Amino acid sequence: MSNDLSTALLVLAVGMITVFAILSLVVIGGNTLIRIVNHFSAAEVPATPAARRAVPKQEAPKIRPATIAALAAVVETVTHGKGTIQKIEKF
Amino acid sequence: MSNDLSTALLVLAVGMITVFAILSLVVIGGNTLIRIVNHFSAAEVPATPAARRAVPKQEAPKIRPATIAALAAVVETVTHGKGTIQKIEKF
Amino acid sequence: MSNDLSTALLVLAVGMITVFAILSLVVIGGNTLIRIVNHFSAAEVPATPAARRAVPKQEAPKIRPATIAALAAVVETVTHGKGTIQKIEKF
Amino acid sequence: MDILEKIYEMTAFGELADSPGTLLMIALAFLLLYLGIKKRYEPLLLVPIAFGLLLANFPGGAMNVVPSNAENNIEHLGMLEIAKQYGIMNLLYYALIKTGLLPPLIFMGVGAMTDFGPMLRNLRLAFFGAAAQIGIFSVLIAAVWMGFTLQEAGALGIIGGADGPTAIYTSIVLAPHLLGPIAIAAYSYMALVPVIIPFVVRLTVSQKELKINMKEQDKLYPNRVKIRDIRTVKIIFPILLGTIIALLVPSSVPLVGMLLFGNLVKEIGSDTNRLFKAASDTIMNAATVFLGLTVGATMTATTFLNSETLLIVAGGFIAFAISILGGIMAVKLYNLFSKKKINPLIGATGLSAVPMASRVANELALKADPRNHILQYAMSSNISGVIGSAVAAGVLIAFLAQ
Amino acid sequence: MDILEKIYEMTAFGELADSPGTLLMIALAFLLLYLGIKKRYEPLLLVPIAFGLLLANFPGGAMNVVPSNAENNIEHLGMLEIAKQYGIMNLLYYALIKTGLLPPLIFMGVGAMTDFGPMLRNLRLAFFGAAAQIGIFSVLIAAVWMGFTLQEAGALGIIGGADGPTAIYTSIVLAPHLLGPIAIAAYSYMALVPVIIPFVVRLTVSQKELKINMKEQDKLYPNRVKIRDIRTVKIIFPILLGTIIALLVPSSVPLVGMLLFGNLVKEIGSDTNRLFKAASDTIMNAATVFLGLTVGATMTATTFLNSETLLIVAGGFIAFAISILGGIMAVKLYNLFSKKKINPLIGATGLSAVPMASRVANELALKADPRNHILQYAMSSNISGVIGSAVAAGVLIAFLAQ
Amino acid sequence: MDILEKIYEMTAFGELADSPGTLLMIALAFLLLYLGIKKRYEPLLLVPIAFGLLLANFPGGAMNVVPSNAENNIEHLGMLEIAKQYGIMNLLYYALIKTGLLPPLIFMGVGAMTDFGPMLRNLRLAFFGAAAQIGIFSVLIAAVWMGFTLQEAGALGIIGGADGPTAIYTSIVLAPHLLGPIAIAAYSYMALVPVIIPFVVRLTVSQKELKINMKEQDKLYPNRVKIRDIRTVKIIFPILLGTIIALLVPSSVPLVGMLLFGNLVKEIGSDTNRLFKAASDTIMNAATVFLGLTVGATMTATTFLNSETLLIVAGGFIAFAISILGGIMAVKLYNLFSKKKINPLIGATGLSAVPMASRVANELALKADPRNHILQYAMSSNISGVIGSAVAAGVLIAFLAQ
Ligand code: NA
Ligand code: NA
Ligand code: NA
Repeated sequence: MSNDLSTALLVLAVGMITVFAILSLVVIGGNTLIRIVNHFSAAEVPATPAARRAVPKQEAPKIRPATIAALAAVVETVTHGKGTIQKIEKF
Repeated sequence: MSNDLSTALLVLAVGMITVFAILSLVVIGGNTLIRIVNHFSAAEVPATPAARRAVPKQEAPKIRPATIAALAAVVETVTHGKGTIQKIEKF
Repeated sequence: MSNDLSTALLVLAVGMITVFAILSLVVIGGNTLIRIVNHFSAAEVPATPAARRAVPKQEAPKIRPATIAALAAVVETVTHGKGTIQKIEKF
Repeated sequence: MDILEKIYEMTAFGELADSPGTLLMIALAFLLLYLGIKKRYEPLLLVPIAFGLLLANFPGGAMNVVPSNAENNIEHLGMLEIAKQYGIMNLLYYALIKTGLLPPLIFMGVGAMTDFGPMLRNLRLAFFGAAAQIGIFSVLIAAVWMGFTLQEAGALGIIGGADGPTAIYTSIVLAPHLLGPIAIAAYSYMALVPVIIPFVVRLTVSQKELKINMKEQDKLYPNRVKIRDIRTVKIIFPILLGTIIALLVPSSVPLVGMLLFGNLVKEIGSDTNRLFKAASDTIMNAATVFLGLTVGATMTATTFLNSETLLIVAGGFIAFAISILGGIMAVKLYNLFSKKKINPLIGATGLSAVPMASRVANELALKADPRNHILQYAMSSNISGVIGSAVAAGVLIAFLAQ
Repeated sequence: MDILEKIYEMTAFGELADSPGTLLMIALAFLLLYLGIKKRYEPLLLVPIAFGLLLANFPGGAMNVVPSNAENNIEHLGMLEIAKQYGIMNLLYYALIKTGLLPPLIFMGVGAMTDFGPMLRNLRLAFFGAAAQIGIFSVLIAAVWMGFTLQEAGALGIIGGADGPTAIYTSIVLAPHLLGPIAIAAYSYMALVPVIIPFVVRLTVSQKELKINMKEQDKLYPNRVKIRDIRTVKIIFPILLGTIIALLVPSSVPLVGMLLFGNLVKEIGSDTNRLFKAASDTIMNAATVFLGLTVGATMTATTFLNSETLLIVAGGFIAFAISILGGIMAVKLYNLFSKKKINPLIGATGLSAVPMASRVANELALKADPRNHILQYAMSSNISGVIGSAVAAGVLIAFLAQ
Repeated sequence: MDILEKIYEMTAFGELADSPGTLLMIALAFLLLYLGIKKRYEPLLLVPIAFGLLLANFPGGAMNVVPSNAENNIEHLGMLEIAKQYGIMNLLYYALIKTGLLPPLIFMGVGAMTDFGPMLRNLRLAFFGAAAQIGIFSVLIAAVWMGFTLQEAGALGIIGGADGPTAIYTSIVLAPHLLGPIAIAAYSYMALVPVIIPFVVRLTVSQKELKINMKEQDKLYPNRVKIRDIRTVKIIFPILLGTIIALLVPSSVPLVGMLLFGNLVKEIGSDTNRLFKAASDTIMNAATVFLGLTVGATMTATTFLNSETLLIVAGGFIAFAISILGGIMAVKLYNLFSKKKINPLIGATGLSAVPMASRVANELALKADPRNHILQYAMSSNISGVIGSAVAAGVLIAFLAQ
């Protein structure tokens, strides 16, 4: 067997072991993370939802969720479910 | 006193004098600018407001939410629910 | 006549001939292209419109102009002429 | 007729007559444009690659990438010297591609557009993204056996990772002279995933297996862990993932690190929205334009028309097929030992080619049983396949880079 | 008063007293800002040019472009060395302008914002975009006759192409030391098109000719070919156009190729929308900022205040006028031999300066006859004028570049 | 176990064991991520800085910035050579940071997002932006006294300018080896403004002073000048401001000039909207990503874990506090001689840290008297504090740069 071929075989072994090892760690680590976060979020359940609502993603800080829900419902009704609200911005 | 310390003291003096000098000039220059522009704008008062409206800045902050709601309702009606308002700009 | 001047004259001749040649080819090539595409699109007339509708350009071409005109009129009314519709998207 | 002679000298006809292979390259450009525009094969990449290829092969336009060698010594010229002597396409190539800059920037954008949610909700399935890397290493061995150097073989194998930026980055590091055909093979086969996956599945998976219903399995054997605070998990996950990978395969950090940075600024939300826009839009789009044009411009008759290109095209297909096969076989093996069964299509999507592979797998499952929606499950191994390929690339680079 | 002395040394007053010409340059910057902001002359270019000019002429700010010469050898320094020794404005200039990178990138954006539709619907009229290039070559000859070198004369003549990026690109290649005045002349005269075109038209076109109604002519002598599938035609057209031009004038490929790539990704539509956004927005806008600032920064008292600048300003105007004249005369010549008449304004718009020239021509036609809308027709020769100028630039570069 | 040995060599564990300080750096990265994400301390900068720090400290990833020295001579390598030998993070660092390019580009974006309106409406208050620069120069003297070089001391002092890009630009010019800790200190203290300003105010300002109502003072002693045409004033003001500063402190032109260019294209409006978008969005966002990542990547155990870092952290806090104090004292002095009183909080906001400082000052005023809204007044000295810091940076560079 040539030298290059044996290197290639070594890389195959190392590569597959590494990929399996890392994805195993990702599965284990991810599950552990979920459990830990669950643990803390369970503790602060009454506090967080409001707090989180105050820091919504991407945009629109001060349009109340209720307003958005109402709007969405209206759009849904009027458009027979074919319209969506893409972006609401305050002026 | 070390040589570096005396340089530092010099820089302190020069720096604070310069900052005060520049901001004084900004105050004086800014006030002069405002007076000069006032002088010319007073002359052309009847002409400018309309003209200015024709070349507004970036985007319109002043479209009232009520107007937007009205618009949205109309859009839904007219488009049979297939259109949404993406962006409203003042001109 | 200096050497540079004769070069300049040569460039004039070459340049104008080339520009005319290329734009002639563009006219001829473009017309040929249109005929060829017409030939194929005539053949597949019944098939393509539906297919093409599935791949619309940039933004929704199928909001009828009449609808847009209606919308524009409404916007004009509601905003007292200060608003325009920038973009209407289908979903 | 002095003027006509001068005009003829100015035109490209003389040079075209001297190297008729160039006409073949131009025809290839037209073919790729057809595939990208009409057939809609990965148009975001194939269209600029094809246009770069077209520009590069008009003789006299000086828009082709000139490989650096001992004689011209381009790699050691300044950027301005490169631009003056070799034109803007070489400037872009040597500044953005040869430096290895664009693939990590594109990975940042990929990260900013990736949602780890489906993977986190079915974390166990992420494991099958590992098995689907076997095609990379199998083809590495086959290519070495056929006479490619180790570096060339690694670049060829990485096509089996079914991930464009990873393939390009690895090629730049290991075998830059093969960049063009490898990029084209990678993107073409990714576009052909709706053909390749059904082909392999038909050969190896039974109808009964295709009907394995993941939702029912979940009901029979429910997960014990539910995610209560998905936002926090999604923010911490890319940091955790980056740390794990960086510790084990540091050479994959330029790729994976940027991917996870892009993902992090997405998940943080409005506080880092400007960074998210830069990663997913501004930088990503500009990088895609320049990547496509310059990769296309690396392909001229002299660099492309040889037997290596044909072997790359063949090898790339084999790498894809083996990767899919590997994923499927890993699921079958798992099913032998577990009560809770997994649909083998979840293995096939370990290939990556996100999200096309998942959609194809979902359609195959629905064809076998119209109630069998597996999209969310397939996305888990699908996304983990991207990570798997990047890790595999890191291993290749760590062992083979010179 | 040691402190006051130190302060005085730090300020720019000493250097200003030494080179009073700098005050003239600052005054010129204010004038250009006035024209760009208040008179709205091409503000997208004139404002950054004027600001770059202003920054460059504050002594001590190190924001002026330093020409490379045998002594300072800037062209062969690394980018970091240029930044360290000459500041960020020189870094931007030598990395983006001197390399010739920005004009092709801006052309890509121009392409992404160009609609070939009006030209395709009146393809015959595109022919008149050729005649309007005569100003370029006439002024080339005149400038050589007045003592400019061939390269300088070519850069001067290209002002008559009435296309900013083309003029800048040609100047960079042929005569970079004239870049500033040529860019300013080109953009100023483009802004003055509403004055220059009526001026030439009044001298050469009769009221009767202005009343030639293109729509009526179309009804009298209808086109035989109607476009059935405009989308397909628009996608193939830039590829066809690129191929034709690349074969005949390869040296125009960096400009025309990028223009057509931008146009192609626009016409393909949603499939390449990310590329379109990069070309027409991200890259285009950033390129415009850097182009304007650096072109402005090339102009200092020593490089600008000389008789050459005055000759460029004069020559540029003559080039514009002759180009317009050439287009008009070509139409008149055509009308002598054809039953189907063409409005001579269609010739004038061959100048390019899209879409300003077409609007001006349309207004002139409406003034002569309120029902005579020629905008769509004018756009045909107008757009083909852009191609014509780019081709002319390619010829100049092919013959004159050293 | 040859394979396991090879795997171990590939991982980062060996190197980590050799330099345990790296673990401290990784912990610091996690802390900064926590502060940026959870505590929302300047997330736009702290998140990418923290991620760059994380990437840089995974051994073997080659994502850490390698300082240039006489041995490796990085500053004189070409960009491609830097990328090949030191990876993409060093490419980005040496191309974008070490050249001094990014801070002026970010200043252009800051200018495009700054509204000089509040300052113009209360122009007199702008004067107090000067007094709040005293912290910069006080800490300069203290740092020299403690043994820092003049250059290092200047870079340390500029933290007291409370302006990120100014601090980074000055550090790059004066003491690039301190860039990391200075950037972190600057952004951290800017994030801590809601703590630092109340702390200093409580020590020095009485309740009676906090209740000084600016609006009532304005009614008692009305301004004589009303602005009739704010748009014209806002367009001319940046040009005027630029001219004043450029004449007196040319070395601040790269920063201030770009700031004012950004502001100008914003104020012109729709005519230069493309330039505004480039300045405030495209260029700004991309620059922020690259600035954050590369600044973070300059910090490794060897460059960061030393006593200098601790002194910088302490000195930065003192500079902030003295600057705030200076502003307050200047107002108190003014109040001694003027009938029209000014709220000392207006002095405190001279610190800059726009607009956070103004908001904090407004809250403090409202706490003392619920009707006492001072936000618009505070913004005047707040914005002028930015200019003051940039001018101070210019003076430091003019006198101390080597
Ligand atoms: Na993969
Ligand atoms: Na033209
Ligand atoms: Na400040």
